Amino acid sequence: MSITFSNNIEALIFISLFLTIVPWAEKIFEYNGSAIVAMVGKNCFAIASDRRLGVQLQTVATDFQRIYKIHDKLYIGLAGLATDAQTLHQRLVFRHNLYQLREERNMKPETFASLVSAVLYEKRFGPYFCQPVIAGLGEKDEPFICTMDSIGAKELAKDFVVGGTASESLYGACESMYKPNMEPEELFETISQALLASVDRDCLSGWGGHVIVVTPTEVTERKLKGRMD
Amino acid sequence: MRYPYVTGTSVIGIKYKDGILLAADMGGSYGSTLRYKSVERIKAIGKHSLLGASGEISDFQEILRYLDELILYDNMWDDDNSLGPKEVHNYLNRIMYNRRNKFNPLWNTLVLGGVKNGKKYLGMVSMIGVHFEDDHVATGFGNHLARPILRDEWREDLSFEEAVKLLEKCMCVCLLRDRSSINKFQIAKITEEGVTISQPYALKTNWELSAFKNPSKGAEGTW
Amino acid sequence: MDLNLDAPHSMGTTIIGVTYDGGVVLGADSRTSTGMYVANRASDKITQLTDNVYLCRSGSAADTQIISDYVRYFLDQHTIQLGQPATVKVAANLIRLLSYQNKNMLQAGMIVGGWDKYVGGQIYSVPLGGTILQQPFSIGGSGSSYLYGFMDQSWKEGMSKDEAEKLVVKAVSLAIARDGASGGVVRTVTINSEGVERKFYPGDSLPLWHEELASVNSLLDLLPEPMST
Amino acid sequence: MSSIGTGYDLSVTTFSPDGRVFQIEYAAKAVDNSGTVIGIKCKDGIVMGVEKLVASKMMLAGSNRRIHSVHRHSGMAVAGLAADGRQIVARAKSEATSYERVYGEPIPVKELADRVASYVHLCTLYWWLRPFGCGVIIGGYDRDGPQLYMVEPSGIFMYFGTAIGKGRQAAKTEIEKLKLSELSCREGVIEVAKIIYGLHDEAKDKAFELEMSWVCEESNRQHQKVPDDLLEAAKAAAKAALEEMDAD
Amino acid sequence: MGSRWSPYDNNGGTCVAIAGSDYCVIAADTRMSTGYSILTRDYSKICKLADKAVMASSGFQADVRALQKNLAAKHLAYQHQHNKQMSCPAMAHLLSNTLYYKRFFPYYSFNVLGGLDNEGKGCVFTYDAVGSYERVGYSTQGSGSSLIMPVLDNQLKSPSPLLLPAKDAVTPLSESDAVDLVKDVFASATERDIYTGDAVEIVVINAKGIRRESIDLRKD
Amino acid sequence: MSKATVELPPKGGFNFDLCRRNDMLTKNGVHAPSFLKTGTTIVGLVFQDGVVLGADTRATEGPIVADKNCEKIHYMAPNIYCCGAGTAADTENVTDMISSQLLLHRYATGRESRVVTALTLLKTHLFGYQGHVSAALVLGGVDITGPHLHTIYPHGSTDTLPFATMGSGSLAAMAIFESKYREGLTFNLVYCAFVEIPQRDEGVKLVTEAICSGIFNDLGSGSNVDVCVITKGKVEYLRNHQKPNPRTYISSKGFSFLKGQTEVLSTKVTLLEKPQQEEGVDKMEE
Repeated sequence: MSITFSNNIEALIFISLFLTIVPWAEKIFEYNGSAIVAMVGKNCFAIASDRRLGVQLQTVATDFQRIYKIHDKLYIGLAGLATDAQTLHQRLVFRHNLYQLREERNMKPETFASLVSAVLYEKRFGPYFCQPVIAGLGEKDEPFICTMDSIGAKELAKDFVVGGTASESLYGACESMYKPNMEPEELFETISQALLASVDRDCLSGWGGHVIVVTPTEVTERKLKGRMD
Repeated sequence: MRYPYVTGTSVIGIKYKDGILLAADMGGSYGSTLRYKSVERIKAIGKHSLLGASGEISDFQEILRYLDELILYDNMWDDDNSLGPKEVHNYLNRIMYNRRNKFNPLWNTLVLGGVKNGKKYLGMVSMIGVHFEDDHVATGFGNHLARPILRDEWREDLSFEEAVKLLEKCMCVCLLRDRSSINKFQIAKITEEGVTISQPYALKTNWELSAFKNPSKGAEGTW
Repeated sequence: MDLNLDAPHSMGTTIIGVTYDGGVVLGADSRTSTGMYVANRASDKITQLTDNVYLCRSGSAADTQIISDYVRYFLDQHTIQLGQPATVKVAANLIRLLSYQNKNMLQAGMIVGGWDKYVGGQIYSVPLGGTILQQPFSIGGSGSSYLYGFMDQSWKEGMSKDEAEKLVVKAVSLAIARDGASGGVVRTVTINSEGVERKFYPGDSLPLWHEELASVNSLLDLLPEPMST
Repeated sequence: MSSIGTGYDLSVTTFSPDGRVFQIEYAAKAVDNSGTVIGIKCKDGIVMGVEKLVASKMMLAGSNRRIHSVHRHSGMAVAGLAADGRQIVARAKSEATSYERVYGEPIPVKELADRVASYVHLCTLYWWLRPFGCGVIIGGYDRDGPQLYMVEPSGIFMYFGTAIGKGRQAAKTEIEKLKLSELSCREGVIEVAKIIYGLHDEAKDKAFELEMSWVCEESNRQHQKVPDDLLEAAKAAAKAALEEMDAD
Repeated sequence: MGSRWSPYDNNGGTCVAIAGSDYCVIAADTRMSTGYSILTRDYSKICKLADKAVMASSGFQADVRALQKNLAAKHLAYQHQHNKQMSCPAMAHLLSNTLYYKRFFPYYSFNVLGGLDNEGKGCVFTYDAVGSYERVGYSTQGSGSSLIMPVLDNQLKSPSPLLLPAKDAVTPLSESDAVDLVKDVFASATERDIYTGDAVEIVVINAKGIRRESIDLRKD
Repeated sequence: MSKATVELPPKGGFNFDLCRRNDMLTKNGVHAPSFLKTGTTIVGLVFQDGVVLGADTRATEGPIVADKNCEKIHYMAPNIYCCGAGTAADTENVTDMISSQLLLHRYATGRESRVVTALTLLKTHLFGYQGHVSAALVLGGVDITGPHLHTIYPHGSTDTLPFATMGSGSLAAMAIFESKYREGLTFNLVYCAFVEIPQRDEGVKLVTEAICSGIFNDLGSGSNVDVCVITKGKVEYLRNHQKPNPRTYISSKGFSFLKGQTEVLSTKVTLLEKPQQEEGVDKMEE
């Protein structure tokens, strides 16, 4: 058997196309790399992220914070381009402060999600390259989680939400490992295992994890040990 | 890279109790012009097979010539054995795949149905050589419009009458919703007894909905 | 197979307008397609502008709908201002105005037809660039290329209403028979001093042309017993 | 024929002083020694029959075919070296299909026979080739009706009926007695069977198998084996005729 | 009309293989799709190459089939020459060479090869489209692979290939547990990957021979 | 950008600040992220005294199902609902925006919104963005003039139909409608004069079938069936009317993780009710 092309020019064009396209065309989310996941437990929730900040394949920080606190019972993780994430976070904090001044209360997670959505959709034709993952406890301490795409299409879920470059792996891992009504401790173990398993298969995120478990009474933050490559 | 010139649209094939039925319209489009209206796009291949084609008609005719030779050489053995649908399908698979390897594909999607030794066979090959067997297949628009109906309503033990009705239901939907289809069909049947290809005929279509007569009735300013 | 469902919704259309002794007859098919898919098989491409002026639309559905919306609005204002019905010429000129001034953003070929007490029945053709031409008859849309010869041969000065209507139906059905972008039903609108009359010719009642067959309920009705086993 | 070529019989490219090409004559000998092959043109088609000598009792019945289809409408019966015959058949098939590919219609039988003859002839023109040790009868049915040809290394002939092989002389005599213009193929089959059975000398010759094909209206102008029942009937009729003769 | 054509298509599908101490599980879903439409719900992506070597492949079906035929022909020649079935590691290498042979017009197929090695131990080989391969304890390929891989990592914990002395990559799981895991990961992948679904076909190779089973997956 | 007022809640409309930067990135070969799409089958049909809308509940991001049970039938007005296909953010926001405009219009006029009003608002909005706001909608409702059903394309064109489908599954759903929709559904006067319920049920059944056809034949559509029945003065939103796609297998053993299985570097616990904070930094808790 031999490779034969009826028309050599076509073959060459084709090969050159194949060779130039296949090495992954860089996507903006892959510039810094990230993995964020939030899960709902029984009257509690957990949100976790990796700790790597990279510039493409080079790691530049190993203790990067992707999860930001909005208030005691509301957190937002911002996956994607770190510069946009930080800018967006500042705007969100600003808007939340404004809300607190006006209303003298904290935002409900649902309200906050709508705010994030609106802020993102405002830039529909020139978006922040960010994917938010929001998790919080509502007024009656019922957990709320939600994620969005970079232009603010809300995706509400009752079990778990994921984001970042490792999102496919996280979907797979969470889909298998998640169980409803987990207690905080089990929730922590599950989310941690899912996170670690997933970032190990994503070369753009990793270096351990950062997990926050929030119950109505306490917030537990843990740093996880993971592979350092 | 090539473009198709004279093209035929969907072909639908189903198994039924006694064999295989294929249906196709007889249009040959030339761009958006309905240029030819008596193109036979279903042909018998040897004793046991039926071939239906959508896509470039000239390529289909070339394929028919290949097959004619294949069947001729097979017949010349005169050994009371002949190529069955499975063999013909395989031959087509190789031809289509071979031509895509040469960057010069035969611009067709083919449906092959047949019966041999009591075994029904229905398969499909695409322009680039993707092939499979199923209880019902459809090419082009048919894959989007007819197969949903077939997946709902097809049964192993369809009688001939039921099968024809089912095919006509599918063809009717394609006629209404596919720009390049025309109201002139042929249905071909193959069983252990042999091949029958029907005369060309046209189907009744429903336009009698009151909403069609005056769509914007009761709501001025709508379309 | 190129489905291309994302293609803009467009009307590959056959439209026609014919003057006769005493008025005009407008005609159109009813097919609207996106790519190769028939998105609407019973659309109405003859749009009312005023009581006595109608518009046949071809090209982008969105563009022609917006144009007719605006023109209808302008004409309504105009009618109120003048205290009498707008003339066909005014309507046609407004169509022309929008069509010409926005020619870079529009894909619209239209035929304006109507009756007024000053001139009687008139047909104006407003093709793609915004040219305006009064014509005794006019054809438009993708299906029209199949009709030039036929119309040149068949149109006669001073036809009766019946003759004109028959001619329109015949022409549109001829185009439907050859143009894949036209199809469905034939709609006609007849406008004269008496008023307006709409007619509807279902797809299966149109005359049969070369190589077309009369429709039946099923092949089974045609079959002599032998084919069924 | 002379068995002493005196040196002029070593090559097909050399004539003897008296104008003969011995190699071709020798090739004809190979044909003459094989089982008889008969072809007749009846009023509605062609019938061909072969007295296929069975080389071994271990041979599967029906194997080692000597009649081959060349195209839908024509066939070829081979006398002589079977292997050489297959070579010719293969060439004939490819000529027939290539004709159809180019011209879009089946090859006329005459053209087919001519092309086969050219090919056979070609092998008598070069010193590095050996003439085919076989003769073939080509029968076909085209728009000009049924036609019968015989191609030997020495030339091509058109016939109403002919025979080659061992019993050709006797066979030809028998064929001449037939009223071919009134005979139908169905009857022809029986006549051919009778002739072949009649020629066969059971005492002297090896066992044989009767192989027959036809192309006629009844076979839809397709060249094919004579249907089994007809073949059996023909065999029975031939045997009966033999017994009748023996009884006489 | 007449849009440009591509010599490749992606017909989707997911394959998984797990090697145990005396068995090997190879599984693949049976959906064949193109674009957003399903071509057939019942297409086996698993191909028996030799008595102890089974390959599951997803990607471009026409290439996959050509590859399978190519390997079958080579295996037949091998049998004629050596009068025995090819071993799984040998087949693994042959597959690698076959894929690399078409380096500049590759077979667009994503393969996992599973079977039993010469000691009767389960083995899994995983490939890229142009023939780079590795022997591993478990692997997954195809459209849902990125969803399944972390779960397998988590459950089967492969030892580092850099360890000295080298540790076995086979999983300690029992055969039934491995089959159960495969079913679960396919059900999970089907929830989230649109190209995976309809049914999963599971082939188990052990000393007794080859056993097949299948369970339904979501059909949407 | 120096003024703080810039950061005040916007007055509305889009903000194009980042366009130039993003354009630069794109020109340098960096690809912008894909958006959440609703691959979607959405349908609607008119029956005797109302409209039935239907939708699947799958949202996709490329080949991945991002949301298994999202809502695609959006509220427009008490008597009008709208199914959305296309980019999720666009359908969501367009319907929301128009919905609030309708609300203001109701406040201003004190009358029930008309479907044609919603239609016009939607089409002018979409036409203005020339297809860049990619929302394909099926709008249905019942107003003073009776039941209405429309489709709206991203470019701003609209249709009025007795039955309509949109989205990637529109062909599959249309196949069902074309083969099963009969006028009897809307016009069986003798029948419905006495019994109205079967009419409605027949409509719901047909819509459900069409959605299921999309779910099972189109990979962009999946999971559950949402249905919304709008009749004069009444709306029934049947969320998850059918759930034809349960998970087929759950491992009998499940995945359970023991406490302490994950290696933890440090733990910080903050009690919420009391202001006091407790800190405990464990070393390599195992």
